[in-house]
Order: sequence, then C-alpha cells, then structure tokens
Amino acid sequence: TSETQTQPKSTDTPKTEPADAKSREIRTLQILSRPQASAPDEYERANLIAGAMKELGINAEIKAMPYEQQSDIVWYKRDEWDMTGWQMAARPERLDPDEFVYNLFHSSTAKDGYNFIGYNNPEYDKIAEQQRITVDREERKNLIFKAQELIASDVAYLFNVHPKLKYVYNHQVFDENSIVEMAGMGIRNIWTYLNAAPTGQQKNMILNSNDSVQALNPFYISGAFDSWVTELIWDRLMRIDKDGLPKPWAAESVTWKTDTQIEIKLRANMKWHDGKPVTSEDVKFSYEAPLTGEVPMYKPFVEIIDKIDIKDPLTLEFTLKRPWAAFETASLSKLNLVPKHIWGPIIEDLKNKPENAESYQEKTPIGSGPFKYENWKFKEEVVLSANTEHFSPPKIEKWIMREIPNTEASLGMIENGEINFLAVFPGDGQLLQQKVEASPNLTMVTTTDLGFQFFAMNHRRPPFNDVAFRRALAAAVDRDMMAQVVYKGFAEPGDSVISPALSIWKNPSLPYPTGGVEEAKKILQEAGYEWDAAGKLLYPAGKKEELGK
Amino acid sequence: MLEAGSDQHSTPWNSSEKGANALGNRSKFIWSRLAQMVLTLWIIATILFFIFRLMPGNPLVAYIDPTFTKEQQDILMAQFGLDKPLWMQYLIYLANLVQGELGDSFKFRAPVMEVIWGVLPNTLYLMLFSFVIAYLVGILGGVLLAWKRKTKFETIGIIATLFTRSAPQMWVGMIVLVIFSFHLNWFPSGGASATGVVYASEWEKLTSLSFLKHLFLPSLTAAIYLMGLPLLLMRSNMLDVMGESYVEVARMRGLSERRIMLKYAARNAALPVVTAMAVGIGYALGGNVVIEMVFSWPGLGRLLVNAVSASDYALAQGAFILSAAVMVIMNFVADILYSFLDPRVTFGKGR
Amino acid sequence: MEQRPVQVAYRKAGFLAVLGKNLAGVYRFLKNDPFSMTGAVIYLFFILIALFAPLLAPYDPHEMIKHNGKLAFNQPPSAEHWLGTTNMGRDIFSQLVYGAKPAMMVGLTAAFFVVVVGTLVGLFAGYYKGRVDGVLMRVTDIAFGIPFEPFVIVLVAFLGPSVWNIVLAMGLLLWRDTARVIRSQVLTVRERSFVEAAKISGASDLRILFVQVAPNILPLSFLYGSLAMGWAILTEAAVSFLGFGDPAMMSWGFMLNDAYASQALSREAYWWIIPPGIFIMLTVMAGFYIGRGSEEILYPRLKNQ
Amino acid sequence: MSLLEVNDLKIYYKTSRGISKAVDGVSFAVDQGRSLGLVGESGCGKSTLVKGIIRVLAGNGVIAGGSVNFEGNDLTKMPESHIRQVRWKDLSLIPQAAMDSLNPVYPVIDSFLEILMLKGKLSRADATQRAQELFTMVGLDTKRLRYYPHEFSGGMKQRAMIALALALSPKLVIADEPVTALDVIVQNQVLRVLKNLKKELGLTLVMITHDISVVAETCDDVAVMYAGKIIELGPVSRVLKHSMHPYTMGLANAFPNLKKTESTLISIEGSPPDLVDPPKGCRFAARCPFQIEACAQEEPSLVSVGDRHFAACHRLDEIAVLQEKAKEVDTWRKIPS
Amino acid sequence: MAENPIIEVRGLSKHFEARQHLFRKSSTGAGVLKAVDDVSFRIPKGHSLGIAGESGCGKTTTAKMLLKLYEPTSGSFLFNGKDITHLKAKEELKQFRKQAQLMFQNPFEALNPRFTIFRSLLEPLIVHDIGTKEERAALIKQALEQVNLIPAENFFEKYPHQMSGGQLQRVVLARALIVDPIFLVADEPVSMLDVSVRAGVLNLMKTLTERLQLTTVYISHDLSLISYMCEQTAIMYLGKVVEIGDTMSVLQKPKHPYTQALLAAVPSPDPDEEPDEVLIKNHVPSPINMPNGCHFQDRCPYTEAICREKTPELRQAETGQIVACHMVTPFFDRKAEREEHVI
Ligand SMILES: Nc1ncnc2c1ncn2[C@@H]1O[C@H](COP(=O)(O)OP(=O)(O)OP(=O)(O)O)[C@@H](O)[C@H]1O
Ligand SMILES: Nc1ncnc2c1ncn2[C@@H]1O[C@H](COP(=O)(O)OP(=O)(O)OP(=O)(O)O)[C@@H](O)[C@H]1O
Ligand SMILES: NC(=[NH2+])NCCC[C@H](N)C(=O)O
Ligand SMILES: [Mg+2]
Ligand SMILES: [Mg+2]
Repeated sequence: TSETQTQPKSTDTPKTEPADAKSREIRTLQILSRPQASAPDEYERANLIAGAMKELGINAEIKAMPYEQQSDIVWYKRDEWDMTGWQMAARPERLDPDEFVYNLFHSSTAKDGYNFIGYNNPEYDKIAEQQRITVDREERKNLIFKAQELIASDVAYLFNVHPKLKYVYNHQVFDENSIVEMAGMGIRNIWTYLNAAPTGQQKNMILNSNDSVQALNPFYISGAFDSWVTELIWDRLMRIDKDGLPKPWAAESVTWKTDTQIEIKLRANMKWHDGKPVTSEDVKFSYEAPLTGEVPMYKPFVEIIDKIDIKDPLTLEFTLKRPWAAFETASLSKLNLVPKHIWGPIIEDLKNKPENAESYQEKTPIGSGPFKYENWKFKEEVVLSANTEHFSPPKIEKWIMREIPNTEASLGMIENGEINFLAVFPGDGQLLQQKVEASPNLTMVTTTDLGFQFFAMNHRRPPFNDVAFRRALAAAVDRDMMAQVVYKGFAEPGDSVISPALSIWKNPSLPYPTGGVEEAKKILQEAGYEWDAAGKLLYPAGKKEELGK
Repeated sequence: MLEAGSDQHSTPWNSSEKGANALGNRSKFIWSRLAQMVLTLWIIATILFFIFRLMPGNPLVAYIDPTFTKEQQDILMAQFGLDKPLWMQYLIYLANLVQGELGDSFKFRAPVMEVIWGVLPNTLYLMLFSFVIAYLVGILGGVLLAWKRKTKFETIGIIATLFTRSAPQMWVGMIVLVIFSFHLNWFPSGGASATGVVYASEWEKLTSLSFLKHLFLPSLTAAIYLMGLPLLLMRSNMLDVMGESYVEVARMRGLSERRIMLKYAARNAALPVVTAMAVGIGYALGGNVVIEMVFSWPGLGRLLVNAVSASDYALAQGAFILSAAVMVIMNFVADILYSFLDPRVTFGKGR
Repeated sequence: MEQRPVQVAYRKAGFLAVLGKNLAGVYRFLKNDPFSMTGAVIYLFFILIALFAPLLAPYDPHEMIKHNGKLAFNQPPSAEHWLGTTNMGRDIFSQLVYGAKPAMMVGLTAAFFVVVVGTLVGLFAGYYKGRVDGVLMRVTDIAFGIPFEPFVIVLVAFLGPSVWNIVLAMGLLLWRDTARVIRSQVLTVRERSFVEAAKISGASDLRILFVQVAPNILPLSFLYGSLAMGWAILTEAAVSFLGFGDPAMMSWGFMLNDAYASQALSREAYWWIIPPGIFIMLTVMAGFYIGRGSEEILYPRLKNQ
Repeated sequence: MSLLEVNDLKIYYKTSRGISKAVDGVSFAVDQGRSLGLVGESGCGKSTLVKGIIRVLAGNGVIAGGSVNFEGNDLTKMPESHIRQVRWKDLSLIPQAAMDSLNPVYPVIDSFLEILMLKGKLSRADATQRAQELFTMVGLDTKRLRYYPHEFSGGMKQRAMIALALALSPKLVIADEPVTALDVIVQNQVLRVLKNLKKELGLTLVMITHDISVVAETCDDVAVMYAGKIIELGPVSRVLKHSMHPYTMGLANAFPNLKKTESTLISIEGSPPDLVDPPKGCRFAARCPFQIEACAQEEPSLVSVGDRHFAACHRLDEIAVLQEKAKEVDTWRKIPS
Repeated sequence: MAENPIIEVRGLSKHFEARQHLFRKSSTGAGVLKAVDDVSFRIPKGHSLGIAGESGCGKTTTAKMLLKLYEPTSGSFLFNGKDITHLKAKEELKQFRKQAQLMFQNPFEALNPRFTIFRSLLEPLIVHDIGTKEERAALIKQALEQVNLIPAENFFEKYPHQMSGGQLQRVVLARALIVDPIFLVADEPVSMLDVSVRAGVLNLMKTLTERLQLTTVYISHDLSLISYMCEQTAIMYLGKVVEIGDTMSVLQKPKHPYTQALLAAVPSPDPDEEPDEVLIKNHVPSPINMPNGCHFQDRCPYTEAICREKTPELRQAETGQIVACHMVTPFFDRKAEREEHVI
C-alpha cells in the first residue's frame, strides 16, 4: 500500500481542451540544483518541487550542476534560467535585516546585484530604502514587517525552510552553563568560545570544520571557516551580542552624535599580540585601508564613511555620507581592527603590485583579539591559544579547529572524544540526536538558522512573471513535508527572509500562500489558466510564451 | 624505444670490443627520451589550459561578492590575468610554467606552488607507505601463490586477491574506518596528525607514533587495493619464469627449493614488478583522491578535487600538471630502471 | 567432390568471420575453465538483471515510498522492502536492481572503446613500426602522462555529470594500456613466419594486419576488455562517490555515495552499504575471472604444468 | 657393476587426455668411462627418461615403476634432500635447451660461483680460479666469465654449460641434445670438447641426440628409443652397421651422407603412436614395412642378438633378409595406415 | 651460360644498425652490421642453387632480399631480366609475389595457428584473385594432393596444431606452389623436422621442383643436404660469398679454407669413419664493424699479411668454381671480370 507522491491525479483535469491549447503550452521548466552528492537536501527539495509542479500539470526538469556553474548562470546569465535552488547563509552581520531586505529585492540590484531574480516593485523599493535610514528601532521594525508582507504576497521567493543548526558538545569537558546560545547562530559563536569553562583535564576546545581554511587574513574572508578564525584573532569595534544586536567591544562606547556622526571611544590598555598598544591610528587605518582599493572585499562596508577624525589616542569620530541604519551591524561589527605598524607598509607596497591585500598571508597573523594565532596546518587544523591579556580572556587554553570533510568521521570523532565540539554537521539530525542520546557525554543544541533555503524563480521570464503563477506554486509546495522528509524535522518551514529565530524582526503573520495543490489549482483557474486534455497546464487565453533572448 | 631482450637479431657475441661510439648513442637516447617527456608535458599543459578555460562557470564567481562594483571585479580579473586575450594568457601561462611558476590559486589567494607544497608531503608519505606495504605483501604473496600452483591455497589466494582488487576503495575505506576506528577505537578516524601537535621537523613527524597511527588506516586501505597488481603480476611472471629452463636447471643442480625460488624465479620475475611499481607511483601521486576523502587526508588528491569543483583552475591545473609530470618522470624512470635491471634489454633504432 | 567444408570456410572469410570464430572459441574455452565460466555467469546474471530490472524491482528506484501517508524512510529490511529503504524512503533493493543497467552499460561501452581504440592503435603501431609507430606511441606516451582519476574528474566537471562522460574519459585514456600491450604482442606476431608467408603471397599490409595478425592478438584484446569493464565500473563508483556522478542514473556507485552521505554507516544500515559494494565487486571480479581464464589461452604452456 | 643401471623404468605424465606413458619400461646400463648415445624421434621420451633419472620431472610427471641404480643407490627411492646432494655433484645433466639454461640476469660467472661455493664449499677466490680452469678446459676465453648469457653465442653457451656441468667433477654427465641447433662447425667444436674430456677425465657420458651421425662420431654405445621404449641397444658400430630393428634401419636410410651423394634418401612414413593410448603390440608396427600379424598382437621384448647387442623385434630370425630389403626405396613406400 | 637467368643479383648488400644495452658496456658496441656484403650470382631457369654457411653468415638475409622482404642497402636484383631492386608499384610487386615463393624453416610457425589448412591455402588465392569459389576449392584439393596429403578433404578443416611437422611442411610447400610460382626459395626447410620424415619432404621437393621446372634457392648449413638437393653451391662467410660453383666441384674439391673446414666438420653416419680434423680457430667474429681484409682472417690456418690488408676478389679455380681467397693455389693471372665470376 504505497503511493507515489508525485502522481498526477488525472481525475482533476478537465476533459475539454481549449482550441488554442497548442500555442498556450508552457515549456518544460528547468530547475537548477547542485548535485545530490554535494547538496543532497537541495536536490531532494528540487525533486519535491518538481513533483508538485507535475501535479499542477507543469513539466519540470532538474539540472544538477556544481555550485560554480550554477552561480555563473544565475549571476551572469540573468535571463537564461527558470528556477534555481539557492540559500542565504547565516552570518553575524545578517542579524540586521538590512542586507536581506535591501540587497535581495531592491530593483537597483536587479541588473548586476543580489536581486538576481529580477524582482521589481516600486512600492517595495520605497520601503527598503526607508528602512535603511530609519534609525528608530520600532519605526524600522514596522517597515521591515511591511517589506516581508510584500515579499510574501508577491511570492518573490519560493521559500522552503530555515534549517535547524545542529551542534553537539561534550559536557564532560565543558560546563553546560558556560555554553552560550546566540539567536539564529546557535552555540557555535565567539561568546561560547570565550565563556566555555573546562571542567577537567581537557582545557582545549576541539571543533570540526568540513572544508578548508583558505586564508587567515583580516582583509579577506573566502570560506566560511576563515571567518570562524579571523573573528577570534582580530577584534572589532563592536560585536553582535547573543541577542543579535551589536554591542561595543573594542570600543568602550559608541555614541551616535547625529544620524551621520558617531563617536567611538576605545578601551584602554588593549594590545596587539606582538605587544604594541592599540590606538586610534590603527582603527582609522583599518577603516581607511579598504578605500585604497587594495582591500576590495571590505570596500562596500566603508564607502558610506565620509571621514574619520582622531580626537585622541583612544577617541575617534566617524562621519557618514548619509544615515545608515545597519552601520553598527554591517560595518562597525564587521571590519577587523588591524595593526597599522604591520599592514601599513604592506598596503603601501601592494599599491605598486598587481596583487592586493587579499593574497597576502602573514606568517604569524597579529591581531588584538581574545585568541592568538599559534599554528595552521594546511588542510588539517588551525590552532589558536587564549590571549590571557585580553580584556575578555577565554577560559579555554586552546581553540583547535580540525578539518574533517568526512561527515561520518566527524560523527565518530565527537563520539570517541577526538573532538569535543561538533561545530558543523551537514548530516542527518535524527541520527545525530540518537547518537547523542545514547552517549553519556554529549549534549545537542539546535537553533533555527538565521539563513534560509529557497528556490529562486526568474521573474523576468514567463510564467514566473505572473504573480498568480508564483502564488499557485507557493501554495502547491508542501514546506512542512520538506522539513519533515528532507531535514528529518530539523528545519522550520519558511515564509520570509527573516528567520523565526529573530523574533524582533520577523513578521509572524505573513500572507504567504498555502493550501496545497487544490488551492494552487484554484488560484490558477481564477487567473485564467487552463489545462489541456492530457492535464497539461496552459497559459491564460491570449497569453503566449515569449522569451526575451 | 626499449624492448625486452627477445630480439634474436642482436647477437653481439664477438670477441673484440669496439664500443667506441656507445656513449654517444646512449646519451642520444636519453636526450631524446627527455625531449619527448618535455613534449608530452607541454601537450598535457596545453590541453589542460584550454579545458579549464573553456569550462563553464566564471572561475571568480565564488569570490566576487555581488556587492562588488564592476571596477572591483575588473581589478580582480586583472589580478588573475583573466582580462587578457586567451592566446596571451596561454603564452604567459607557458612562460610561467617553464619557470616553475604555476600562478595564484583563486581560492586560496596564494601561489599554487605554495598551496601544493603544503599538502604534497602528506600525499608522498601516504603513497610511499602504502606502496611499501602493498609491494612487500604483493611480491611475497605472488611468489607464494606461484609456488603453490594448482593447490587450494592458490585458488583461495587468487580469489582473495581478486576481491581486494575489485572492491571499491571508498567502500573498503568506510568499512575499515567503522571497524578499526569507530568500533575498536584503535586508530584515529581522520587527518594526518594528532590534534594540536606541532612537529619540529618532517623527520620528527614521520617518526612520531601519532603520525604513523594516522597514516595506518589510509595506507592499509590503499595497500589492500594496490597489492593486487604486484601480487598477480609477480605470480604470473613467476609462472613464466618457472617454466624457463634455467630454473629447471637450477633444480638439476641440486639447489634448494628456497634458493631457486628466491634467487632464480623471484629475482627474475620481479623485474617487471619493479617497473610496474615505478609507474604505479606515478599513478598514485595523482592522488588517491577517494582515500584522501574518506580518511580526511590532507593530500594532493583532495586538493585537486576541491579545486576542480571550485573552478579554481589555477590550482587544479597546477596539481594536475604536477601529477602528470610525476607520471611522465616515473614512466621514464621505469624504462631506465628496467633496462638497468635487465641486461638483455637493448635500445636504439632496431632496424 | 565434397563441397560442405569448402563452402562454409569460404563464406566465412574475413575479419568478422574470424571474430565469429573467436566467439565460438570463447564459448568452447569457457566450458573448460571454471574461472572464466564463473566470470561469464556473473556477467550474464547482471546483464539479465539489467534487462529485466523493471520486472524484478518492486518499486521505481527514485520513488519516495509512503505507507499510510507517511514516508517510509530509513527502514530496515522487511518483507516489503528486502533491503530496507533509504533516508528518503526509496527502496534499496529496487535501486540495486536498477543499478545493474548503468553498470553494464558503462562497463561494456568503456570496454568496447578501450578495446577498439587500444587494439587499433596497437595493431598499427606494432605492425607498421617506423614513423607510424613513433607517432602512435608518442600519443600513447602522452596518454600515459595523464593521471587518470584527476582526468576523469576534470572532464566530468567540464562536460557535466553524466555516466557517458565518464565513459568518454575512459575511452580517451584507458586504451593506452591496451595499445602498449597489443603493440608489443604485434611486434612478436609480425615476426612470425606466417606473417611473412602472407606477405610473400602478396597480401596487402591491411589484409595481413586484419586477417593474419589481428586474430592472434584478439584474446589479448579480449582480456583487456574484461579488465576495462572492471575499471569502468570502479571508476564510475569513485566518481559518483566524489560527487561528480550522474544523479539521474541509479548506479551502484551513486547508491554508495548516497548511503555514505546519509550516514548509513553510523546508522549501521549495512543492508544499504554492503549490497552495492558487493555488486560492484562481483562485476569487477567477473572481469578478472575471465581475464585469468584468458591468461591460460595466452600462455598455453601453463596449462600442462 | 655399472655406474648407472636403469631397470624397467616407467615414467608417466598426467595430462588432460589421460595418462601419457612417455617412458614405458626402459632398462639399460652405463659402465664407468663409457659413453652412451640415446637416439630417437622427437617425443619418444629421451628427455623424460634422463630427467626421470635424476628426478627433475615436470609437476605432472611421476615415476610409475622401476629403479635407477646409481653407484648402487636407488635414486627413485632416495629422499628429496638426499638426491639434491647427488645432483650435479655426482651426476650432472646438461638440459636440452642449454641455450636458456643460464640465468639471464646474472653474469655467467655467478652460476659457477654459486655451484662451487655452495655445493663445492670453495672460497670465492678458489671458486673463481676453478671457474677459469673450467672455461679454459672447454676452450672458452676466461674473460667471458663476466659476460651475461645473452652475450654468448649458442655454441659458447653450450660449452659454458658443459663446463658448469663439470664443475664438481661428477661421475656421470648426461647431455640432452648438446649440439642440436648448432651449426656444423660449432657442433664439431662442442663434440670435440666432450670427446676430449671423456678421454682426459675418464668421464662417463650419456648423450641424447636425434642425429645418428653425431652418435656415430662420439659414442661407444647407442640406445635407440621409439615411443617410450628402447628398441635396440648395443655398441655403435654394431647397431648402425648391422641394425637389427627395422626402425634403426629406416633411420640409417634417412641420413644423407656427403661421401655417398648418389644414394637416395628414404624416409619412414607415418608418425609415432599416441603415448596416451599406445597400440597393444609392437609400437613401430604401424610404420613398419615388415609388419606381420604378431606385431600388432604382442609386444616384442628386448633380446640379446650377440655381443652386448640387443633388439626388440618379432622377425629377428629372418633379419638378414630384412636388412637387404630395407635398402630398397620401394620397401618404404607408403604403407596403408 | 647461354640461357637467360631467372635470378641475377649484382653486388647485393644489406646492412643493419646494431643495438646495445643502455647501461652495460656491450661486448660489441654500436655500429653497422653487414649481414650481406656485395653478393653476386645468377641462376638459370630450372636450376637450383644451394647456399651454405655458418649461422649468422647472411643466408636468410639473402633469401629475404630475393623475396623482396628486405630492401637491399645496395646492389641490384634482376628477376627474369628485369631490375626489380626498387620495385614499388603495387601491381607489379603483386605479380612478382605470385612468381616468387618461400618455403619456411619452421612449419609450426609458418601457418597461422588460427586458420584451418583450407583457410591458409585459400589466402593466396583470394589475394591474387584466382578462380571462382569452386575452382579455388578444387585448386586447394589439387595442391594438397600434389604434396601427398591424401585424401585432401581430411585436412581441410584441420588446424596446424592438429598435424605433424612433416605434414605441415608439406602444407607449406603446397601453399607456395598453389600460385604457380617460377621461383622458390627454401630456407632450412627441413631443419625442424625429425630425421625420419626429413627425407620424405626433401624427395618431394626435389621431384616437384624438377617437374614444375622451378628455379630454386636452397639454404642450409647442412652440406650433405645441399649436395643432395642442388646443382650449384655457394658458401657464405660473414656476409660474403667465399666460394661458388658446381656442387660437385665445391663439395668434392673445395678450395677455400673455410669450405674445407665446413666439410670436415660434417659428421658422418658411418661410425667407422675417422672424423677429419677441422683446421679452424676461434669463433665467428662479430659481424659488426668488420676489419679490413679477408673476413676469415682470424680463423684461417693460412692467414698471411695480405689477408689482413686486402679483401680477396673472387677468382676462378682450376676445378671450375670461383673462390675468394688470396692463398688459393695455383694462382690464376687472369682476374676474371665480375660478370663472369658468377654462374
Ligand atoms: N610435462 C609433460 N606433460 C605431459 N606430457 C609430456 C610432458 N613432457 C613431455 N611430455 C610428452 O612425453 C613424451 C616424451 O617427451 P620427451 O620430452 O621426453 O621427448 P624427447 O624424446 O626428449 O623429444 P625431443 O627430441 O623433442 O626432445 C612426448 O610425447 C611429450 O609430448
Ligand atoms: N632484421 C635484422 N636486424 C638486425 N640484424 C639482423 C637482422 N636480420 C639479420 N641480422 C643479422 O644479420 C646477420 C645475418 O643474419 P641471417 O639471419 O641472414 O643469418 P643466417 O645465415 O640465416 O643464419 P642462421 O643459420 O642462424 O639462420 C646476423 O648477424 C644477424 O644477427
Ligand atoms: N557553496 C557556497 N559557497 N555557498 C555560499 C552561498 C552564499 C550565499 N550566496 C549567501 O550569500 O549567503
Ligand atoms: Mg628432449
Ligand atoms: Mg637463417
């Protein structure tokens, strides 16, 4: 007694066929996805979506390709694709909704920016612009809510899920109360690293990564794992606190004099790992270096800055070109403070070379952060040691990140104690849970991800240029099923770019279509879509498929 | 070309020795062989260059943040020399190659050579260790099987060997991992060294117990597969050699079986195995990709796979060319080795 | 005058006839050799499975099976699902059955390419010697300079994940071994006097090559073909495992990767991991078995020892 | 007592077609200091016989009966470790393919040193010295000791093998076809070496060949083998000049003689019987022009026909007539088979 | 020498390049190997020439040049009065191939092991496009009967390994004769056969070549066989013909010291005969990089200074044959023209 979930119900399809059926046919739509081997969840979700489309009478074909090929098409051949699997990863600065709300959907980024789907809604544009310069928290929240509503009712994205992050640590090694959970990020965060209290002999935190650290460079972050390390070696003026809001860090205080003027007071007695003091000069340098063109990656985050004035060795004043609500999150909490005495000459030197700061690798990276660089064995491990002189010294002695691409192995290692913090686990959460429950040493913590998984539809191309069509599709796709089947329950169905984990920004009641295939068919019918005798969906009368080449 | 000694035409059995221009001829041979190696590498390099350039997907796509301005992207393109016309890129590439310069990795933002050197020793250790195990076991096993021809022992031995040679490596690796690491907890389940250990020198690393422990499972898995070739080769060569009359004669001379087995049959049968090993090392350096994946071994193979899937073609190209170079060189070494070991081999233009 | 044998022999002249005769010879040979017989039986077994997969498999290998509306995933073996289900609720037994087809397809086509290209190159190089040999062997040397696994990976990444691209990669490279071996064999065969006899009887080079020489090296090609079949299947499995496989094709290698990626190992779901491994092993081994049999054709003197 | 006495020796091969009776009841003796030539068609069991004597048969060969007495010890009963001591030290065998009998990957001297040091217990220096003596003895340049086997010509290899066979001064040397495949001049040289050694060292020699001219020039006695049996045995001049067996007569006819160019050669039609399933009676019967009823029925035994001369034929009593008839070509014209 | 020769070779030479080992110092070194060096002779129609000499003296190489399997390094080769040394044209070459055939030394090797006898004999007919299907079968049958393989049909479907050496050698002969050649080269045709069957094959060849008026070259190191088979005999030594003439003269009254040695070395089947003393020293020297003068200089019992300086010319001896030796007595003052040196 089994049934295929992708079987079309032939009884639903009308028997009569419109006369112009041939010209109203919908082509076979292509769904891009990474291959099953590298992104099984994306591939399986594509399968489910294709199944739902089939039930609606739409032919879909999944094309698996590596991420690089996929993004090449999505980014640079913006009108050549139909649908593609995509995701937004969790990053601390994304705790502020600005990037998601503005960059992803504002029409100005449709040409070559992040709005690769080609979403274009003037009403939305206004809201997105407005929230950027609205510094008042409550007022801005309303705008963000409104933006989410528009995205939902327009079905800008085919939302799938917010996966749950799964972390495991060894509670024989670390005091459970010393582990800090951060909204949308989970327990794998700097606060845990700083706070974790070893209870026994093992004073080191050993965690896993499943890909390589590519560079340890305060001016260049490529892989996700690079940033895990750099944020520990290099301090920032502010850091995103566990509640998701930035708080002063290297800065003792951050005072907004006006909408465009911020006064920063540095903590006293901060030292670089080489013993030299941290000064306003270093801070100014850190924020101005990207403007030289030698640090392209960080340029977008400092361009808003008009000027930086040094008041005294511990005080600076930033002047912005215009107000920017996300400045604390996206800039003050993002840029690493680098020692001018080390990087100053390097940047000068690079100006005469084709390379830029991104390809410069210090032998021993020097920052001022709570951890000091100790050793990096390429493709094996990165070892940091506690900076006991830091104003917020870690309790652990060493922070060690082991590269373990093999998921099975990482599971085996957390079980047998080779690692004591499972920091990344792309595998099956249910299994992980079983293992943890069976083990006397392990504790598992799950958190809904700040990031989210979705399928992008190309609004430039029919049939996706029709809101009704998108709404129908959204209704037909069973997001609960996805969460249950693909993620084995370790995901929350998504309906917004803002994660439910961020209760401050998330609009809890969104008009995102639901109701399954039945509802979807109704939406389509209402919009004039019809079906041919074989059950294939046809465009509304008069509409013909035209693809602008 | 070298050819084994069956050549009945070269019956150089005169009494007078006139090897006057022998040396000239010999070095001519070696030079032409070297030239041919260079040609081979050049062709491989060229093929690679074009394969990677024609590959779909902008190599920089993963590194260009969408918030980058056009200008910033151009800077990056220029930095990697991608703004120049293809032929110019090709020439620059060749010129660099000649100087041993493989360019910069897109992903690691570091010279390819540097990135490769970071993992090469590990691959070498893994390879050498597994080869030592495989060829020791293989050669001895082959000798044994040949000696026990037409017995149960041989049948079982062959079947067992064929099993090891037929089993997918990742599969064996997984099973080995589960048994020896997860269940028995005898060996670590991945990586090349113990957590947080810093070795003063490569030598210290090589001789440290922890490194050897890490090395063991992947080497074992590789060896299980590799062993089949020397074993079967040794066995069939042994059978060939044992049919030769000098082995029969050795027996007539009343030499002990063991002596015959080792000094006559095995010594002679091992010649092709030795060359096979040289060639095999060439193959293996291309990276035991699968094993490096399963055992999280920080080696060249994994680097290459990652580079390919990340379209980091500067790196992929470098890793590939390096493996190709090693293969070409090992092929050459195999030839030379063979002719060194077998006095019957002649070289030069036959006729 | 007796006509019968004459007629038969006459009509059968030519390369194809020789091939046909060889096939008959293959059968005769198999009958006498338990090893090759085993190999051939295994092949036959898998070919039959491949042909009748839709009849043998209770489910579509891609189908996510629901029981009472709930997805039946990660199930251990049962009467319903002989080998249980995958983490996505697919029937493992059905996947295994369907996996025979790509294995056979990949194996046979790769073997075909390897044999045909390798044999032709070897034949021409060995027979013509001189410049032809020089050029062909240089090409072979180049092929030998290319590391195989990386090459497959690059090519598949370049052309897209498809088994045919894996086959193509093998076809482009693996003929090199066959070519070298065939060439050296041809070098000795061409010195045998019957080849000279053919030349003296005025036969053209091509005729000598295909009528006289080729049949004598065919067992060797055959041997390499059976080995190549094994290589192909192993390669496909490895490539799938590395994530460059063809997701639309339910191959055993893909199954292994699927199991691996879904932590079947940690779940101790051996019914998911062991069978595809065994099947791969069996097919590869079948090639070796046949190969070992051919060893006895090739070295007849072993037979009596 | 003779140095070597072979009594009713039977050596069988197990083959896929059945048991092949390659040597089927052979008896002969060789006295100290004499040389015996063993002649016969290809495949009649000559090599099998001598290999059986020192028990170095192929894996599927077994000694199925009879005895081999060498200096009073039965070699067939001796334990393997024991006979290994006998081999080469007391009895050496120069095998048929002496061309390939030296390990190709070692210089020739290594083979000498191995034997001399291992079995002869000589020091390296003494062994080297001895090897040089041996080389000189067979007329080879001692410089060549350092050469590899493939750098020797066929005749040289053959001589080197003879030298090697003599290394430990054995009492008996068996040479299996030592000159086949050598051209006349080299053949002559090798035979001369053997003859001289026999004269000077008092060597006992058994030499296999299929060329009766070689036997005629070199040996004292000759044994003619046919299909696993000895059919005639005796002093060379008696056997070749007064052949008592039709097969021997036929052989003599088939040999061209440079000195008698006018005579025509006569061949023996047909081929030897299958040793897996030999005929019941005389094994030569099917090819014999003088075949009578009894030949097909009963196997003739080897009987004395005078002065140390033996033959196995049913028609020995009318032999004078047959000897005359055998000289005519028509006698040997194709007999219906 | 009235009759037009079928075969005429003038100063035919074939040189090879020697090979060596990569590391070990070879005993020879590299160099040129003069396998055949300036050989001339003619054979009139229907006559037979025997070529004898030690192993490696160039007999086979000569034979291969006569069959155009080797391109001569220098010299010319006339067949039926036509210079075909450098014949390249496909058709003409094919025509030549039909007329010149070879009988092989090793019958076990000369037939394709994967062909039946019928198939082997069919090949030349297909190649030369002789006859229809039925005619071909008849021709094959006839050819087999001609070499006494009767009944022919019994052999049609046999494979070489199912037949004895003597039978195979007959098949090889049948294959050579099936295309109606006019010239036959036999390179050691019976050396691989058992003595008891040798005579049969030799007699068959003798009668057939006589009956078919074939011009034959017969190669062997066995002088007694040559004397049995051939009217003329040439003795080769290290690539050179040292003595050539009527078999009678050459073998009964040899002039060249090498021929004398060769004859003395032949063993006699008569046990009572005292073997002759072979007056020859050393071994055959390497054919690579030969020294000046007579090739036989190092082994000859009569060597004098001139032998080391000058290559001896071929001169006629009083017994009729032509000899290349400085020491042959009595000397003739007439230095014969090359044209007349050859028979
Ligand atoms: N290992 C073996 N297995 C089966 N039969 C064998 C084996 N060795 C030899 N024979 C057969 O035994 C018979 C005698 O062989 P043997 O080698 O003794 O002959 P021979 O007289 O030495 O011949 P030749 O003159 O060719 O050397 C032949 O029929 C041969 O085929
Ligand atoms: N293809 C070849 N390449 C190089 N050297 C060759 C070749 N063929 C023959 N030779 C050499 O030329 C010389 C003459 O060889 P050839 O085969 O003609 O001698 P042969 O008189 O037929 O000897 P045999 O009696 O041993 O058959 C030999 O030294 C041989 O090694
Ligand atoms: N495979 C990857 N590199 N994925 C990264 C995707 C990042 C995603 N585009 C984001 O900005 O959140
Ligand atoms: Mg023998
Ligand atoms: Mg020859």
